[in-house]
Formats: sequence, structure tokens, C-alpha cells
Amino acid sequence: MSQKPKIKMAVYWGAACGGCCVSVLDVHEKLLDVVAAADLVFWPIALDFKYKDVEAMDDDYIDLTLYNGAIRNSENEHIAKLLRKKTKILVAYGSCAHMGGIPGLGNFSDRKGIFDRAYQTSESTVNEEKTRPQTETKMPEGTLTLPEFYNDVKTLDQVVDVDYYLPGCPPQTERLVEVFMAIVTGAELPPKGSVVGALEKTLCDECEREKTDEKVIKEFKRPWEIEDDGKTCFLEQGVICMGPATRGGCGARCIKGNAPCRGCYGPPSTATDPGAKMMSAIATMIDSDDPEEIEKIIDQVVDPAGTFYRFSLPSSIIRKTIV
Amino acid sequence: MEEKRIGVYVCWCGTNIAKMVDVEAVAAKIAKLPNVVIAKDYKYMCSDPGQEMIVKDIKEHKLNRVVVSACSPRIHELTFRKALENAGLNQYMFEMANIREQVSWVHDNREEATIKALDLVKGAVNRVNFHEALDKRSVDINPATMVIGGGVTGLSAALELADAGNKVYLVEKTGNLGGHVANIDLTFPGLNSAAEVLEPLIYKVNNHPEVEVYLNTTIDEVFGYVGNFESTIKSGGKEYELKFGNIIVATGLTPFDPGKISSYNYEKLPDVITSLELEKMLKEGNVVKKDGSEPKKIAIIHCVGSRNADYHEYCSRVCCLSALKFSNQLRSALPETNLFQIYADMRAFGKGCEEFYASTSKKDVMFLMYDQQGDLPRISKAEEDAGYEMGIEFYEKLSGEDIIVPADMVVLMVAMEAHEEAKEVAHAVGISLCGNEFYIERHPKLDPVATTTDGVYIAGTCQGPKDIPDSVSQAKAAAARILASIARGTVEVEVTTAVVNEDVCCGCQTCIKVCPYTAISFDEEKNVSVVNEILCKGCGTCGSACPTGAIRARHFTDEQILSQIEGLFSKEMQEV
Amino acid sequence: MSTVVNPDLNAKLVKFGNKSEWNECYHCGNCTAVCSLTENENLFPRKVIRQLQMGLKDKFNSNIDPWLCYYCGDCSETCPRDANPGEMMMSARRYLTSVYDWTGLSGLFFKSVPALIIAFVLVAVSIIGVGYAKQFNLESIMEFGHVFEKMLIFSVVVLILIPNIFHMFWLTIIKEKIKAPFLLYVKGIWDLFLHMFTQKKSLKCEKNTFRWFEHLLVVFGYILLLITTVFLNWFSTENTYIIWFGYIVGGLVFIITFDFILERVKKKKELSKFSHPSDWLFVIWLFLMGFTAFIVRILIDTDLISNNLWLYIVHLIVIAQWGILIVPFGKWTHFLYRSFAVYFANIKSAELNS
Amino acid sequence: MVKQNSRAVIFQERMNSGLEKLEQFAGEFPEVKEVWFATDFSMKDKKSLSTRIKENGVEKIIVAGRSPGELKSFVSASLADAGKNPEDLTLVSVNGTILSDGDLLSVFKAKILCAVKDVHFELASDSPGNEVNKKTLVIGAGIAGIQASLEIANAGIDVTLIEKTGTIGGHMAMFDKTFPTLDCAACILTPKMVEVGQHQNIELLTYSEVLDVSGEAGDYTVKVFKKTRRVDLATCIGCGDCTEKCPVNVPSEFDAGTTMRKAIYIPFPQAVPNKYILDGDNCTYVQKGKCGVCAKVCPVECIYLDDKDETIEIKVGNIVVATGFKTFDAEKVERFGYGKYPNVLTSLEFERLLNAAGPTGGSIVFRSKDKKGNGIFEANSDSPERIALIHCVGSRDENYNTHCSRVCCMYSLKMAHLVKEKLPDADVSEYYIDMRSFGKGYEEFYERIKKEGIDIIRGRTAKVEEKNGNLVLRSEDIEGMKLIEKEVDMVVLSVGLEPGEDSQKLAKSLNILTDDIGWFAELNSTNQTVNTVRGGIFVAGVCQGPKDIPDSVAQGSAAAARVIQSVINSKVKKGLSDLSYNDIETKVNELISTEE
Amino acid sequence: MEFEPKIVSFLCNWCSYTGADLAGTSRMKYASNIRVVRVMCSGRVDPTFVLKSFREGADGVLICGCHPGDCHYHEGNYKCLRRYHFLKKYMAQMGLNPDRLKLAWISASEGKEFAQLADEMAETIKSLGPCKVKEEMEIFD
Repeated sequence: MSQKPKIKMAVYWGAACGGCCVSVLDVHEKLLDVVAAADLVFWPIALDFKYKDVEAMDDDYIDLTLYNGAIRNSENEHIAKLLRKKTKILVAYGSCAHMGGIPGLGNFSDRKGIFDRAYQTSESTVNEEKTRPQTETKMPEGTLTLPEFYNDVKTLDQVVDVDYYLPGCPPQTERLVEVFMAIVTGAELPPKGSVVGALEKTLCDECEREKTDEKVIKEFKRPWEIEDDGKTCFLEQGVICMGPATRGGCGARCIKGNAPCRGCYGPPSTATDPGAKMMSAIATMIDSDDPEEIEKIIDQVVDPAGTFYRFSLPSSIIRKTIV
Repeated sequence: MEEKRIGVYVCWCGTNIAKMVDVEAVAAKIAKLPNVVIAKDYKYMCSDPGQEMIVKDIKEHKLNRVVVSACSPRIHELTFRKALENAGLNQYMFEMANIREQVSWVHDNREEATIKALDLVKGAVNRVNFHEALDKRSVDINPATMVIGGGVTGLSAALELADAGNKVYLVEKTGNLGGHVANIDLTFPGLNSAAEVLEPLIYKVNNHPEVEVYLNTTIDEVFGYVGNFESTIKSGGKEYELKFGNIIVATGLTPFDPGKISSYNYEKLPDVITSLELEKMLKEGNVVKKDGSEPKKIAIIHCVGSRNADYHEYCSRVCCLSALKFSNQLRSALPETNLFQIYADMRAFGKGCEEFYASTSKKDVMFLMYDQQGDLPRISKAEEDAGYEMGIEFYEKLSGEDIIVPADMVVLMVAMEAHEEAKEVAHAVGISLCGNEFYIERHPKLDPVATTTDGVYIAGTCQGPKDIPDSVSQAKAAAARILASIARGTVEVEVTTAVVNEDVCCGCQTCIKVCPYTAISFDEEKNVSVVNEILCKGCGTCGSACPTGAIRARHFTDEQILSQIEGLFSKEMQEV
Repeated sequence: MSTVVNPDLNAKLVKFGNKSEWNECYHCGNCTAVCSLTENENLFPRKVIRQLQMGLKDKFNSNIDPWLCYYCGDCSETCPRDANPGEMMMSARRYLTSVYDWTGLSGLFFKSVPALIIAFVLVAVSIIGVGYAKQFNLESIMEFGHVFEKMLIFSVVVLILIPNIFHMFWLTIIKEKIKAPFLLYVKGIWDLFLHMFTQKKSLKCEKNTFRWFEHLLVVFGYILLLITTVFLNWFSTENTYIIWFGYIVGGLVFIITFDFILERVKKKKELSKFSHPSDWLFVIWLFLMGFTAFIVRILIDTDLISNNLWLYIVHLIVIAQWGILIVPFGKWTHFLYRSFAVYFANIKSAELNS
Repeated sequence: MVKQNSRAVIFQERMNSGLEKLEQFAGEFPEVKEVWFATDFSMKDKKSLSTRIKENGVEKIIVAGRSPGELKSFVSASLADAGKNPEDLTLVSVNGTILSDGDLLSVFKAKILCAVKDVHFELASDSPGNEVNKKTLVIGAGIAGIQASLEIANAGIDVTLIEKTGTIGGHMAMFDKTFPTLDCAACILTPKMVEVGQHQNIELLTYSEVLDVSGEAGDYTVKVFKKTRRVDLATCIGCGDCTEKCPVNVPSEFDAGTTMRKAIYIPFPQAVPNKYILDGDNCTYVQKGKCGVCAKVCPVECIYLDDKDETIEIKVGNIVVATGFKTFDAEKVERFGYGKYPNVLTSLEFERLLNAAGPTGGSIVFRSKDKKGNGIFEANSDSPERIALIHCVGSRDENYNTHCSRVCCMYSLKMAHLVKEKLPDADVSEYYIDMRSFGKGYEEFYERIKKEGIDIIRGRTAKVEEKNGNLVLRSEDIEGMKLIEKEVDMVVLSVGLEPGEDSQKLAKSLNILTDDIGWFAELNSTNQTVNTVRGGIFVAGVCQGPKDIPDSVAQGSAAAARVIQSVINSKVKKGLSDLSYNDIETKVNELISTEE
Repeated sequence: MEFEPKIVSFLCNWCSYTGADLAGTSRMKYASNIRVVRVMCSGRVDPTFVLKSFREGADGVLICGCHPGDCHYHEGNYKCLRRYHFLKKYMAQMGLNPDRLKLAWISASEGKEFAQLADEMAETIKSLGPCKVKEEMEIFD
């Protein structure tokens, strides 16, 4: 292994919580293997690199970039484009880069709405001058710049060409290692655009809860409203679980923790829009033929868009709220 | 991946389409779409030369997909699919755009209609890109047939089939065979005994080695598909598992309840009776009033419950002639009695019927015309000394007079309604009803006995009001279809069923409850759902319910429909 | 007010010659439309058939439409049901004649052939009786004949015809509540006589020209014969002009009536297909009248009359039967009713249109 | 159970024309006590019969006669009055329409036998039948014949379909739209025609006629006259070069004479077979030996001008007769002026005029004259503004045809609608007697048409005359109580249906019966509407009586059912005329013994 | 120019498509804004199709199925009904006027009703104005 030339690797953190970077660190002692096989040429959270170092690199200099986070502002976009240029294999790492993730929920509002809320209307804010972040601020010392806060949140592949997707919020570390090792060992790589590090089948396949065909819902329940025996399928208990429309590969961790799946691994290849698919499936389960009763039952789902598109709003068909 | 080569054909349908849609422009623009190799317009695509043109082009231009933009696919999809097959192309590599029923016939702005037609064709072309070859499967036909309904239609159909040596299960809801004809005394226009027709039929059916009769039996549910149906029926406390290849539905009619028409005072005035009640009296040779005396004046009112939007808009087809028949019989039974026919249009259309009308009119019957859509006649009790029991007051159209018809007995020619259980039977066997609860045929002209469900045929009055000869004709026509399929031995079944992609199915089992035909079951071993393609009728509901997208509704896949939607809006050539 | 329909009127009509085949009528309206004489105010024959079928007796009795029909036969020829509306109209006229006749004899004679025969025989016997009383003296019989004719004409007109016309007037105008100004009646008189003598209206039926001409000749022949015999005393006159004139008109009457009889025998034309006894009587007696008068005058001129007195008695019998039975109660009345019907109809429509 | 000596036979009247023997025959049964005649009783007095019933201890009555049903209610009332079961009564119809010749007497005797023995005649005359030749002949390729052929062929049975004209399709192919759905006739028919043309089990003999039929049920030999087309079906490519060059113009039959065709022609563009025909009767070469230009220009040399007609023989087991109808000749009703006034049209002509594939491409125009004075229709002529449609022309009229033609009301409504569609401002009026919209969806269609601004007037038009260059029609508006004298530009006569010209001849050669009008007689008007008196010969469609398309189709299929059944059984049932009295007597005894 | 909306209409093969054909055979005229997509059953209509239609530029979506109880496949139309209500709620949340989506029952005999529905739908959408989804998504991309 050591005979082989080390690959060059970058990790970047866009609009995300940082969990993904942490998940890289979660490889623990295996990090040593990684380091043995790869040179980390750019990883702002762990090592001190400057953008201009990257700019200075030749094109395709980097062998592998794990980009996590969505595209929220001009900086995210700039770096994404820059890394794309310098990288052979660009991996959208984690739900945010993959589908928009939690930051993607920002698409329920727009820049103005977010700024108003963050800098004005939130209960703890006092901002009588109505100050807002500006991309340029002229100071005596010169001009200060901030990245531009975009109106919408985008996924990585809506900005640049992506080679692989490694889903999860965060991705299972084991999966990362598998993928990484595959690249390092020069194993045959899946076709471009594939989702790696996840199963083709959805979560139910991994889920150990008992499933029957008795999926009829008379009343939607929140997880705390049920007395969970840890064995029965959540859907059969009236709890919305995104499992059926979400790729497996995570090891059904949430389920094992007696929490329903929220869909961070994203849809299988056969479902274009996981939210719509799940909405369809759940609606089908409603046990009523009476329009009024149906509406009543549906009203128990307070936030369908947020529920079904928790991780995937910017990658869904209707990517944002229409104003 | 094979190269997609699409041929598009735009039909003029004479002037039907061409008048409202610029078919030449549509063809010219479509020709520029990606993958479209050839786009033509022609006067009648469905005609022999039209079909030959497609066959020729498929061979010459190596087309592997065809779009025809013409009338409704309900009319000609099969025609063109056959043409494709003749050219050696899989028949599912075809899509139709309906620019007649849903464009040229419903719009009156040529420009808008052309834009719409263009959109629809674009949709079809986009869709056909994703079509895949599906192979027809044929299944063996179970030569047994279930006939539902033991009236004259059901009996005739059963015998026609059984006489050819095929098993027939005849299921009758009541305790007797014969249906409504059993209550009829004479038939028109020949004044022959109805029993002479019915009794031999019943005799033959009861003594036929191939016919099993189940009385007092109803059908709850029928499973399966053409050639291989099965059902469990309960008869006489026992359950029978029946397997059969075809079904003839002949559930018949129910008479209209004249109590709904208040001005007739049915059941309030003692001697206002229905045609059925008179039929019974004639059979018993005893036409009398409720008080036992002989009526001196009898009036017969036509169109009771028919030809009036408040009750039924349709014509019940047999009442005019039945009423004339009654006149003849009453003249024979009560020679001195005054007879009145209160009618709307005399519909003596059958063979020998107009002549029967003429001969009846010689028998001292007074014909009076009323407006069956306007103020209906009012029947009221006459004054004590009037010399008659009831007066029927209405406007007489042929004389322009308001008149009162004196009557001791009034006979109401009640309309035919679809049987009250038609709906349940329709559900059990999977056929549809038209607006007035009669069964809908596959094609009102060319396929009056077939339904949209293969292997299920309708005959007799359950399809619409009919007299005995027409019902029997239909029974035999339905039997002909079945005999032909039995003679062939196999039947091709639809392959546009749902299919599970086992690589994707996660075993959540959402789909299982969705299927109304219990065609989906769960394979514990593989942890996937499995579609029984023979039971599946291809509705595609499971495909929409499947959260993973593992179920594909063949020929109506997500991909196909989504691309069709894209096609509808594709920016190319929006303007005409 | 609604009228109660009456299925029995039908049976009544049958006795007036209607074979009841009109009940086959299915009301296509062909007869009315094919008729050249029908007008919007007087729709026939279908409406008349309808009234009969439904037994709307009052309406029917007040209906003058049957008189406006001149029986060209188009309706019967083209009737799709062979309901024979033309003949039905004829029967309707007979029936109406009996309705107008206050004595009721008209109805009796139309309906009952025996009654008719008895009446004819009675008249003949009476005349023979008179002859016997006069001891079969030619001159006194001829004188009696002459006076008798005048008396007969006067009494029939005064006692039967005028009251019946008034009855008709009452039924068709008064009862129908037609209130026409007097002037209209005066204005219409010319038309009345015009139609009475010419039957001008029947010319509207295209096929009728020849028949109209024949009929016109008979009418004039008959009237002139009447005048010549009754007022100019043809049998006794010496005036050569009158004698020749009498020959001409007498001949005219019997020749044309002979043709009428032939036609009825041949049954070729629609109107001659069916003949009621009253039709036969009418044409035959008209013929006999002309014929016997003609022969009697020849006998007078050849001085053979005294040996053939019986012939004059026959002539007188014919005249008497004609005058007593046919004129007041038989088919002769159409001469009056038709023309009055036209007269009344004109007044009616003038009133309705004003 | 047959009780001795307890029944009476009542004859409607004294029998005659060779049937007198029946009276004696009926009296000879031990079961029969009395033979009476209806004329002996007063119909107005029930007692006149009921006392005789009581006096003679009669338990059951058999009524025989031309139309015994007319007596039925009187007799059952009398039975009831006498305290007997009113349903112990059998009607035996003894009338000539069952069999016109042959052994009439034996059939009637057999009927009386059955009635006396309490056996249903239908059961007694049911025979197992003869061996059947599987091949089937269908005569007439209109919609009924096409339907029957397809049904039979789809069961895997070989069918020979004979059509008199050069193409299959019949009258339906000439129509524009069909009521009440208004889908175009071509759209629903041509695919069926294509299917017939391509079906491997159907042999199509167009331009052919049946000359003679011999043999018996299950084994018929049919002589077929094959008129020569003079064009080779196999090689003709349907290019039309020949037609272009042909100098002869004759009225086109397919277009009901509304336009001209050449002597070498194709009936219509969608014809099956889609090949040309040389009409020898009108071809200059055939008639005079000159011309022959078509053969010269034919690129594939498929025209054989000297071809001769031939007669072939085929053997079949079953025959389905579906020869259809001809329309009433409107010239017979002189007062409508058809043939005299150019713009009085028959409905069939008008149908072609409305047809998008017709001579005018679907535009309604006045009749014009071509160079030779033929009255034809040309697309660019003026359109009429006032059109009247007259129902029941030649139907329901004792001067012409007594029967109702069943389809005219509906097709007239359809035409009125189509006129409104094509000429929205046109004044369209219709004159009818009774509106007979009886079928599924028909009444609804009528209601719809009523709302389209068409004058639908109850009242038969009496005459059409020309006044000042206008057509004037005269009708009574019965419901409006007025006379109508209406000026119109065009009059369409809704002509009725009549039996085809050769139907009598065909009936003779098939040895089957026709009714008074000439329609083929069915065995039993109630439930044997496709059977004839001869086994293995079935009738379908309008040749049995006027019918609309769905009813014709249903009957075509019903006839097919009979054929398929016999082929599956390898046995064809005998017809009534194939059975003798003894056959039936044997069967009666058999039935009685199984009862016991 | 007046705003001419485009409306995608999903019709079930058995009732509604036949009903729409009937409108044609009866020559009833209606607004030309409807673009029909035939499905076997209204139960086949996946929310994805509806969202996709808006995404591609539809201003309204009309789903038609058999009347309750009349579904050719027994109860596919009920499945559709449930999805329809869910979709409406989702649409409201996404700033799409739920009136842009309509579910109606059209039987095979209701040609007239279909024509009326088409007209009504066109009117409704016209009053709502153009749907901005496509525009917004184009800006987004």
C-alpha cells in the first residue's frame, strides 16, 4: 500500500452544521490509515489552508474532494466551483450537499424573510437601526466584503457537476471509509452520479421492526404520543416514518433508537421526489373515504412540507415556496 | 441502447379533424422533434391504406416507435397496435394522441385547437420515447361460463353455450327461472304465448347435462381474468367454488314504481294498476276491478316513467307495443269495453309491429296523444253519478282540446329500469354503468354485448330496454363471442399490469392493502411484494402508493407519464 | 273546461255510411295538407276525424268544415292508412244534415233503409191514391200535379228548410258565440247565392274542373227544369220556346245524372267508390225526374199521353218522393247547407280576423 | 298428465285451402272430446263458451287458427268462468308464413299433436341433426355479414364471404356519421373491413352472386356466379392510372348517383379489397371492342380486358344470409317531386353529400349538371339555406310499404344535426308522424337535437311543388294546429328500407321463406330470429327486417353463434322443413316417456 | 394578449376519459386550455405527476375520476381523494394556491359536465393568474 502514491484529498464545509466534518474525524484510529493513503491538501476545519493555496493548484490536482453542506451564499458557490476545477472526484458528502439538507428548509422563505426574522423580528433581537449584513461595507480602512447571502439554498449538484453522492446526516463513517478505500485501492468505481455508501433498497429492508400489511391510519401521532413496544412498524402505529422512501445504509440507527426515520439518506433511484412519494404512500394509508374526515386526519400533520421534505426540499420538484 | 426512431401520423379524419386543426402544420412541426424520423398527415389513418402506410414506413424507415394522432384511443388504439404488429413491431411501441374527441370536436377556434393538438402530440411523442416492448401472453380458456340471471336472456345464452358442449353455471337471484317473461301472457306482435317460448327454454336448461342452475344465489365477488375466473357462491346453505372462463351478465330489469308520479294516484285509487298487474289478470282470464266487477272503460297510459327528464329520459322501447297487445287482448276478453290508449309517440318499429298497430286501430280503440314531458295526466275519482270511476284529465295534442277520459280502470305502462342490484353485480365482475344504471357496452354500435372487461359480456335489458327478440339476439351474440374464444382455446391477456422491482422493494407492504384484487402478496423469504400478473387488472394505484417507486405500472410508468407532461410543455414550437 | 271524450259517437256515425275505417287514422296530417280547400281557420279533414274519434259531439255539431269539402278524393287517395277521410267527410255531412233537421226524419232515413223504403212506398201509394180519387183523369191529375208541386215547394221551404237553416245557424254561429255585425251578413249574401248555384269553391280542387262543370249543368238544368215545369207549366204550355227549352234542360239533367250513375257503378274515382243509399237515391231520382219529364213531354207532343197516363203518374210519384223525402231530408239539402256553410264560414273568419 | 277425452280444439274459423283435413285430424285424438269453431260462439258473451266447457267437461282448450292469440283472452276468461284453470290453453298458429309450400299440413298436424299431448312444439321439433361441413358461407358483406364472418372466422372456422358489389362494407360504408353517438361510420367500419380483408380464415368473393343452392343442412352445394373484375386482384397496386385515362363516365353507385365514376373504378378510397374493377356493362372496349386505354396505361399490366365471368361451386355446412336492403324508390311518390325537381334528394344521396369523403367533401350544395346533363353535386356550388327533411317516405304507408323502416327517424335527426353543424344559419325543418327514438341513447339524442334550433314538426308533408323557382312544401303542423306552406331550397326524403331486389330469387334458391313484404322469414319472431325453416341456413341484419346498426351487429353475432355451435358439435340441427310428421311424432313419444 | 392558462388534466380511462370523449361526440364546446393525460385510474395519479405539471408550466391541474362507488377498480378514486387532500395542504404550504388543483368526479355519461368543468376550471385559473412555479424554478436554476 505504501508503495502506491498517496492520493490528494480535500474536505470542505459549505452551508452545513459541521457535523459532516466531524463525521470524518469519527473514523477514529482509521484516520491513520487514511492519512497513510492520502494527503489532506485542503480541510479548513482541521488544518490551516488558504483559498489561494487551492487557487494555486493545477486543475485536477486533487484526487478526491468531500464537499459537505449546501450552497447558501456566494462563498459556498465560489469554493464549490473552485474545488470542482481542481478535483478529479467531487463527492457531495452528506445530506446538505446531496439534497439541501436542513439548511435547505431555508427555501420555505427567502433572503428577505430570513433577514427580517434573524435581524429584526425574532423575539430576542433589538435592532432599531434595522441593520442588515451587506456584501460590501466601506470603512476608512477600505472595503469590507461579506459573501452574498443567496435568496435560495441549492444543492451542490445544482451549482457544479458532482461525481458521487454520499448521503446521510451525517453519513455513516464506515461508509466513508469504504468509499475512500475503494478509491485508494483503485477498485472499479460505480458510474458517475451514483449514490455511494448507501443501499439501493430503502430503510425498511434494514429495519428490524415487524412489518405487516396493516398500514391503515385513522389518526396521525407524534412519536411521544405512542407507547412504543420497539417492535411494531412506526407507520402501523400512526407515526410518520420516512423509512420506506429513504435509502438504507445508515443501519437504521434512528429506528434502533426508537425514533422514526426522517429521511436523511434521500430517495432510492426509482423515486424522483421522495416527499411526494411518501405523501402519496401515507395518504393512501388513511382509513377514510369521507372528504371531511380525510381532511381532519390530514390536519393532524401540522407541517407536511417540512415533514416530507425535511432533508430534500431544494432537490425536490418544487424547490422552494412560491411567493 | 437502441436508437429511437419515431414515426408520427396525423389523421384528418375526413374533415372531422382537418376542419379545426391544421393537421399539415402539426405534422410539419412534429417532424422536427428529436427522434422523430417521419411525420405525415393522411385523410383516414384507420383505413386500409392508412394502416398500410404505417406498416410500410416501419419497414422502410426502420421505425421502432409510432405515434398516431387521430381519434380517441378508445376507438382505434387496438387497430393501430395491430398494424404495428403486422409490421413486426411490438404493439406497445405505440401511442395515440386524441385530437378529435378532445380537440377538433370540442373547440371552435382553429388556432387554439391546433396549438392544443400540437401539445398533445408532443406529449405523445415524448412519452413514446419511454415505451417498452411488452409481450402479449395468452392463457388457456376455461370452457365453462357463468351466466348471471335466469331470465329469457340468461336462459338463451346458457343453452347456446351448453348445446355446444360447454359447462354453464346459471346463477339466478330468485327462486325461479324465467324472469319477467314468466309474468307475460302473450308476446307482440304475433300474440303468441310467452310460455311457449319460455317453458321449453326452462325445460331444456333444467334437463341439460351441461347446465348447473343455482337458484336463490347472488354473486359477491369474482376473481380472476378472462379465461380463468373464479368465484365462491352460496346456494342453499352450501358454498360452491366455481371456476369459469367467461361471464355473461343478464341481470335484467326492474319495473318503474309509478307511485313516484303523484298525479297518477297509484295505490291511492284502487283501479289504477301497472302493466304487470294487468298482465297477471289477463293470464288468469279475469280482468276485473278491485270490487270484482267488470270494467266498462279501460284507459292505458304510456310512457309512465319514460321519456321524461324527471323520471327517465330514455324510451323503454317495449311499452307501446305491449299496450297495443293489451288492447287486442282486452278486446278479446271484454268485447264491449271502451278502450283508450293515452300515448306520446307510437313506437311500433319492429318487424310486423306497424301492421299490428294498424290492425289494433281497427278494433275500436280510442288513441289519444298526451305530452309526456309537460303536465302529465291527472287521474282523479269521478263524481258519483258520472257513470265511470275515474277521470283522466289532460291536454290532447292531436285535437288541441283539454279533455277528460272516463275510465273504470287505468293501466300504467311502467318504464324499464336497470335492476336495482346492477351496481353490485357490476362491482363483482368489474364492469361499468352508464348514467342511468344500465351497463355500458364496449362500443354502442360494433360491440353491443362486450364490456371493457375482457371475458365479461352483457346481454338483454341490463344493457338497456329491449324486447324479447332483441334480448335473445344479444344473448346469442354474447354466446357467439364466448364460443369463438372457446374454439380458439386460448385468449391473449393484457400485459399492462403492475410489476415489482425486487431490487428496490423494501418490503414495507404498503401496496398490499391498496390492491382491490388481492393481486399483491408478500414474499417473506425475499422480503418483497409480488404482483400476481394474472389477477392484476392494471389500474396502477399501487404504483402511486409505493413509496420507493419499486412498483411499475407497465405502460403507465412514472417515467412515461412524467415525460408526457414534459412533452406537453416542451418549448419547441409553441407558436403555430 | 275539459270535455269528456265519448267513444260512442263513433258507433253512431257508422250508421251514416261511415265504415269506421277512419279509426285507423294515425294523424299524420297528410289529408289536411293535401287538401286544396282547407285553410288555417278551417282545418279539415283531420280535425274533423279527430272530433269524431274522440266523440266531441258538441264541437262536431257546430263544425261547418264538412260542408267546405267538395270530395275531390285526394285525401283518401294519398291516405297512408286507407282511413278514407273523404268518405268520412261525406258521412259527416249526412250526420250533420240529420243534426240540423228538427223533424228527425233525416236521421231516420239516412240510418234506416227500411224506413226509407216504407216512406217511398207510402208516397207512391198516396199519389196512386190521388190518381184513383181523380179517376185517372189525365187533366185533373195534371192539374193536381201542378198545384201539388207549388204547394210542396212552399211547404218544404217554410216548414223544413228554413227552420233547419236557422238551426244550422244557431249551432254554428250563435252557439259558437260568433257576434258578427249585421253588415257582414248583408255583404255575404251575394257569395251565398254565387256558391249555391255555382259551387265556385270546388274549383280550387284542381282535378275538379270537369266535374264542377257537370255539376253546374245539373244544378242549372235542375233549377230551370223546376222553373219550366212548375212556373212555366211546361206540360201544358203551347209556347214552342218553352217546350224546346224544357227538352233541353230535362235532357241535360238526365244525361248528366246518367253519367253520375255510371261513375258510381264503375267506382273508378275516389268519390264514387263508396255509395250510400242516399247517394244512389239522389242521382237516380234526379235522373228519373229529368227522364220521366222528358218522356212525358214527348208523349204529350206525340199525343200518346192519354194512353200512357201511368207514365205521368210515375213522373208525379218521382216528383213527390223527391219533393217530400229527398229535398227536405235527403241529399238535396247539401245544396243549401254547403252554400250556407260557405256563407257562415266567411262571416266567421271575417269576424275572427277583425 | 294427459287426461283422456277432456280437451277441446277450437278452430278460429273453418279451415280451407287444403287444410280442411286438420279439423278431422284434431278430432281423431282420443284426448280430444270436442272440435269447435270460434264462429259458433258469441265473443261478446263469455257464457257462450263457458257453458259448453262445463257441459262437456272440457279441461283444456287448444286454439288453432291464423292468429289464435286474438281469441286467447276470450278463451281463458271463459275457462276461468267455467271454473277451470285459465292457463290450460295452448295456441297453435296455423298460418302460411311458417311454410309456404312443401308439406304444410304435416307441420300443422305436428303442432296440433304437440298441443294435444302437452308437449312443446319447440322441444318436439328439436333434432340432433346432420353432420356438418365446417366451412361456412356468408352472403352479403354489409355490417351484419362482416360481423358474422368475423365472429365465425375468429372461432377458427373457414368462411367464404360473398358480396355482390366490388367492395365490402354495404350501406354503412356510405354513411357519414352514425346516430346517436355521431362517430363517423368509416371510423368504426373500416377497421372491421380491414380485418375481414386480412383474416386468414375468410375467403372474400366480391363481385359475386349466389345462383343456386342444393343439398341439405350441413352439406350444401352453392353455385356462385363470379363476375369478372377484369383486374387481377393479386397484382393491382391500386395506383389509379387506369381511372385517370378512362373516357367513360357513369353515375357512381357508391355515391348514390351524386357524382360520376369511370368504367374502371374503385368504389371508394377505403374499399376492401382496395383494387380496381372494370365495369363491363359500361366499358367501351367490352361493349364495342374499342378503346382499351386502361390496359395500356396500367403500369403492372393487371387489366385483362377479355376476361370472362365464371361460375364456381363451393361446398359449405352452414349459410348465413345477410343481404341487407335497398332503399325505397322515391320517384314512386310523385307528389314529392323526386326526379322532377333537382333539389329534392333522397336521404341516401344526402348522406353522401354530408360525408366528408363524399363528392363534395362534406359540403351541402345544390345539384348541378355536368356536361352531359347528369345531375351531380360539386364541391364549389352554392349551399342551400333552407332544408326540409320529410320522414316516412315509402314507409308506414299502405300505398307503398306498410312497415316502419325503424331507422329513418333517427337518421333524419342525425342529418338535421349535421346540417346545423355545417350550415349553422340554415333553416332546418323536419316533418314526422311519430318520433321513434327508441334505442339506447336515442331519446336523449332527440332531446338534444330539439334544442339545436331545428323545427321538428309533427305532421307528414303532403306535397312538394315548385313555385317561382322555390320548392314549397305543404304540411299540417298538428301540434301547432295550423297549415304550413313553407318555401325551402332543398328537400330530403327519408326513404324507407325495402327487401333487396334479388331477395325473392335468393329465397327460392335457398328454399327459405319471405314474409308478405319480402323480408326473410325467421323461424319464430320471439326467440328464433336468426333461424329459418331450413337447418343450417340463418338470416341476419336488415334482410330479415329493418334494423339499425347495433341490432344488425347483434343479429350477425347471434347467427354466428349458431354456426359456431354447430361446428363445435359437428352437428347442425335440422330445420322445420327438414322434418317429417313422423320425426316429430317419434320425438313427442320420446318426451312423454321420459316425463313418465 | 389575454392570459390563456394551461391546465393539465389527468383522466381515468373508464369514466372520465370516456366522459370527455362523450363531450366530443356530442360536439360540446369548451375552453381549449385542457391538456389531457390519460391514466387507467385516478388512483394512478401520483402527487409527483401533479407537482411535475406545475413545475413544467401548468397553471392548473384537474384530476377526474369515476364517481365514488363507481370506480372501475373498486376504490382507486378514494385513494386519489386522499392524496388530493394531502396535496392541497402541501401546495398551500408551498405558496401554491390550492385552487389550482381540482379533483372532480366525471362519469362516462357526463360529457356535458366535463365540458362545464373544463370551462369552470379555465375561468378559475384565469382569475388566479399565471402560476409562477416554472418561472421561479427557472430563476432558481
